[in-house]
Amino acid sequence: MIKFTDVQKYYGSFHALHDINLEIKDGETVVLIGPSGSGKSTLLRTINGLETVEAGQLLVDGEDVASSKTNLNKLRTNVGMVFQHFNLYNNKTILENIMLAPKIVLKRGDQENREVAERLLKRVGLADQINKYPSQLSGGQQQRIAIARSLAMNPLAILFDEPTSALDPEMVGSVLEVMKEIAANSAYTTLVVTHEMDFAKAVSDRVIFMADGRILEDAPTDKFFDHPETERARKFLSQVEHH
Amino acid sequence: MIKFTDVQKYYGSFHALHDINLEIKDGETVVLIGPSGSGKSTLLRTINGLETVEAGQLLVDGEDVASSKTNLNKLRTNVGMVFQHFNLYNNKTILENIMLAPKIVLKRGDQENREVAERLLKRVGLADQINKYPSQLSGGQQQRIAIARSLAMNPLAILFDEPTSALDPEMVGSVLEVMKEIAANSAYTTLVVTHEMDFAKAVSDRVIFMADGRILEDAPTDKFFDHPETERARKFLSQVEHH
Amino acid sequence: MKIFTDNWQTILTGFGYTIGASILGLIGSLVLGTVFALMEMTPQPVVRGSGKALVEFFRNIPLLVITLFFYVVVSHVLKINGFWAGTIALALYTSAFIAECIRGGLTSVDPGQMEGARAMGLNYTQAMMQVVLPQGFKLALPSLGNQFINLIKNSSILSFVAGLDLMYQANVISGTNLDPFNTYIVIGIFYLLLTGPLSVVMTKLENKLGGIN
Amino acid sequence: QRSQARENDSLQTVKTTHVMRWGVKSDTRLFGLISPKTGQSEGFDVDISRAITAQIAKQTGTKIKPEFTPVTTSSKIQLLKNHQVDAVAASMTITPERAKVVNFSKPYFPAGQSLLVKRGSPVKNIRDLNRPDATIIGVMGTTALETTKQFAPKAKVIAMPDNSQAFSALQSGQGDAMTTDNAILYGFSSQSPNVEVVGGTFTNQPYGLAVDKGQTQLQREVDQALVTIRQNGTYERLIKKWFGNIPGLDWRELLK
Amino acid sequence: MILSAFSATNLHYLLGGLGITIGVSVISIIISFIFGTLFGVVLYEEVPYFSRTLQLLVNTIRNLPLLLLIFFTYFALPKLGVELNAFAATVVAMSVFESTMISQIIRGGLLSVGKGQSEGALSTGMTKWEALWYILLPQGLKNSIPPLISQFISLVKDTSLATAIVLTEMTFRSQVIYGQNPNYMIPMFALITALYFIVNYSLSLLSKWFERRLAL
Ligand SMILES: Nc1ncnc2c1ncn2[C@@H]1O[C@H](COP(=O)(O)OP(=O)(O)OP(=O)(O)O)[C@@H](O)[C@H]1O
Ligand SMILES: Nc1ncnc2c1ncn2[C@@H]1O[C@H](COP(=O)(O)OP(=O)(O)OP(=O)(O)O)[C@@H](O)[C@H]1O
Ligand SMILES: [Mg+2]
Ligand SMILES: [Mg+2]
Repeated sequence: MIKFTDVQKYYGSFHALHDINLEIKDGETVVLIGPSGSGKSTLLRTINGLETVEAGQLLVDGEDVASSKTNLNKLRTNVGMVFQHFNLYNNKTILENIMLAPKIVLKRGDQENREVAERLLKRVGLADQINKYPSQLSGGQQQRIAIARSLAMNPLAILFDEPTSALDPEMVGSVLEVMKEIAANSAYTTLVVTHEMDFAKAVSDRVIFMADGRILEDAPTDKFFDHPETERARKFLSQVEHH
Repeated sequence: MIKFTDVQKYYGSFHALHDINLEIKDGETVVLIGPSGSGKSTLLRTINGLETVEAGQLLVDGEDVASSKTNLNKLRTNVGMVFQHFNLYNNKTILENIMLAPKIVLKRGDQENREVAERLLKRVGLADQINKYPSQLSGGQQQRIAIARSLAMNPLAILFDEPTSALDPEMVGSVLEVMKEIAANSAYTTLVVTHEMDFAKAVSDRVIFMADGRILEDAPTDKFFDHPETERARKFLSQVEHH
Repeated sequence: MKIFTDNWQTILTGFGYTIGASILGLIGSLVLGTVFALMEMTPQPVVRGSGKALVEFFRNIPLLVITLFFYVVVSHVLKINGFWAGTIALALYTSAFIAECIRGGLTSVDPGQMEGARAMGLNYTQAMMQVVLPQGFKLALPSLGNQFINLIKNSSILSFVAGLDLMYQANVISGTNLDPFNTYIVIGIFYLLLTGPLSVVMTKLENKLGGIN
Repeated sequence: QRSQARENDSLQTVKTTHVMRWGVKSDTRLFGLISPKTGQSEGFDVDISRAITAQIAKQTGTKIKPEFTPVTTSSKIQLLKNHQVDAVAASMTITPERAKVVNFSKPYFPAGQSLLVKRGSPVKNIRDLNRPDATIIGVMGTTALETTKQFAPKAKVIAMPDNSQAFSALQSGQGDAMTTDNAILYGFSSQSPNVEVVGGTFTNQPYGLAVDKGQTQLQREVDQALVTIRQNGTYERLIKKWFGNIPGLDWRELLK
Repeated sequence: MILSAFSATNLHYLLGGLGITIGVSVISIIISFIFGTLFGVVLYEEVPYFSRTLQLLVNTIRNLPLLLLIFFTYFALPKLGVELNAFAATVVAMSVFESTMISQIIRGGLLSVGKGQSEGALSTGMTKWEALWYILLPQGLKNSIPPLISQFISLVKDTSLATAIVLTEMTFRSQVIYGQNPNYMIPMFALITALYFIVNYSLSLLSKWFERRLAL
């Protein structure tokens, strides 16, 4: 599904991703962890072309993301993304948020579009908030809408970038619930950047540990948490667990 | 030094202070605690006339604060105030911040003024920051400068309104150090609004507990923390200690 | 007042032309200003450069010079009368200021909005039109309002080119009745009739939006 | 400070301040046109004002210097009423309407209304313009606007703030003809070969010098000065100086 | 042929007009800055009765076209015994109008300083006016610099309106020159456009420079 081969990414002269080699298979649930500034968000964002890569090859669903021939907009319909700050459209209602992209990108008919939206809203437990605006909802509710918005495109993969870290503690649970359900569903390839270690342990098949723009470990979840190989990962885990 | 008799304070139709009766003696160190919105800041600000009172009598150093005959500016030279957000003059250097009011209000001569300022800066541990501007200092440093600025007026009393609550955790210690020294000095009457319970226990003679604009308890520090009388205070203490 | 009862037809004609020029000027400058702002915001360097250049150009030369240019030079080529010369100049001049307002509004829209839309597969234009621009307009509303007030006041430029507006009629009237004092006061009142209520609304709006922040 | 020195009597003011302030045009070729070289208005009006001032100085036995303020057609009376000038020499037609608010001298220039058209235009006289699709360009505040409406009631008349803008409007095709006093139109035709004056004058509207209403003392002095300069040849010299070289105009006509 | 538009005589005359344009601008900027600041302070301090009256006046004047004020000053004020030549009338009208605009800017600048700064000063015993003078005004003025400069740019441009009362500033003089010869029109428009642009764009660069410095 997603395949990095010797990928390099620079911000100006700053080398943000070093020699990334990584393969994620269809239906897998992978968690990406690492200290702040290690390049987790950057890696995630290259996958749907929000950041360009400078060297190496990055294939998503068989398409080369870096190639100018690739239609990025089309690729993005297959790869959903959920942001730390939700990024719901403030000028649209909840329903419009969900229906906009399917309508203008997939040209999905109004009736079907609405049915899909309502089904998804029910699934994230917010069927009654249809006509509100994002600012009228709590952070946790907004994040669940953002997830529903991604799902509405029927993506093959969903990328989550610290989806709970901007939430008040009491809001985190409801979002993790929804995410667990998605992770368990093998129809979706799921890649999650998170600091919620319990969640990571519970849902992921594999853990990728990054530091300073490099992948330091790539191991099955149990193995990673029980026997981290690098000193760096051990240190990181001990810090995170203290919070 | 400070005496409230049946003081009432309204913001428009909102009754912010109810029947305040309170006496604070020369040299005493009193801590004021209570939930958010209970009127602690308001009470403090009435003492140096930043807020007017609508009824009752408020005497500070024998002068009636509410009376139009009282020279508020003169009264304020006797009552220093340290704010949550420091409120240093952004357009002046550290030295100028400290020397301005003594110069134009007390008409203190330049040489003496400078000596006093330098002595105080040494006392708060910032003698080397004399020519910087507030924005070039950390929050903790700014707050210590704000305290020095108050002390430079040789006040009889100093009011602190949550002086550490806008600081990063690692900055809090240095400010509390300076405050402890002031509280211990019986030349100053000290009134502190704070959520730092350890600090309160360590330095104060008395605790005033407020809720909903009323004083619910007024007791010696040990007694208050060991045997709070009201249910409200007990609940408040248990909440605060959990953080 | 006597000035009004004697000249009400003239004054109301002028009032009509002033309103006409203001509304046409507003529409024109909103459209152009938005185009300029979008040009200034695109990543494409040539388009962005031209957008900036156009805005700086119209911002830094007097409205009167633009007006006279249209009136005495452009009118050689295109047949336009004073009213249209003035109104076109007004729209061009104001569009530079409107572009600044809208650009300000657009830059204060959270960049996450653009990203969110792009990540869903919308292209740049779709994301701009559906998500960013509507929010940018809303944020720009108070400053747009102030520009509209300026535009109404600036419509008095039409008097230089016989645009038949209020100011022009004021000069016609005071040239006849030789009472400039009362004439200009009456005409002033008519301008206030337009700008006054708008400025009250704008102050309210500014306070309201300021209060949220 | 001068406003304090001035009394209600303009003549007295002129004598005590030794200055006579004239309102003259800044945009009217042959009468009052600012020259970029000197930055001052030059023309027949300006020269007449100088001659009259000199003559009044002689008549009253005081030293008087002329001073010039540029005025527009629409502001000249206003400035006179406001005492911002003492007299106006601004190609100003004598009309009963204006005579109600100012005192005119005897006529000093035999003007009449005429038409200026693009060379080769089918318009030959004012009657050709009496149709609804014709547009005549005039100048704001001039009498020509009113008379045009009498002679060509069907035509549309638009008014420009000053002569040069009216001329620009004609040049840019905003109207079929420009109308105002013949002398002014000759000014334009002498300058631009692509236009011509047609149809002769269709009105008789001589120019007068104006002082504020009730300033009969000053007006009398002006009138007397006018008579004197006509007699001593100054007037003829000035007419010849300004109107001697205009194609199609015999300057001697103006002396009749 | 067209180059003769830029003859020494014409250029000399036009640049003289630029001198008047700048002269009117500088004088009006100085006067309106002084009064604007004064009014801005009064509006900010909410002096009883006085501020409300001033606010009403300010709102009335700034909602009128400047051109109307210029005409009024030149043609109508003499009726009240105030007699001004075109230059003085322009300066007076512009100063009155711009003072009201600037007062709003200064008031905004003072408001942007924040309540904490004045409370800090008051709590050390300074009077309201001392706090204003030493603490609020220096910061408020600094915050006002960018909008003030835009206002000054407007002012420079608006001097062209004085053409209407025959002030022989730059725009007027360009008309005199192309009045001599219609072929001079385009060259004159190009020239004065360039001159206005240079003056105003320099001002806006100054403003950007200030903004960058203040951002530090
Ligand atoms: N647009 C950008 N321009 C320049 N540098 C950038 C940009 N975005 C990120 N960086 C830098 O790249 C590095 C990796 O950033 P990234 O956001 O991917 O880290 P992260 O692992 O997601 O951190 P966090 O846990 O704080 O979100 C950081 O040093 C960051 O400063
Ligand atoms: N200027 C004001 N106008 C109107 N109401 C006010 C004003 N200042 C404070 N209040 C109200 O008065 C009450 C007491 O406020 P105060 O700031 O004194 O509380 P506090 O105990 O200091 O709270 P905190 O711990 O949050 O600082 C609150 O309900 C507050 O909303
Ligand atoms: Mg990140
Ligand atoms: Mg408080």
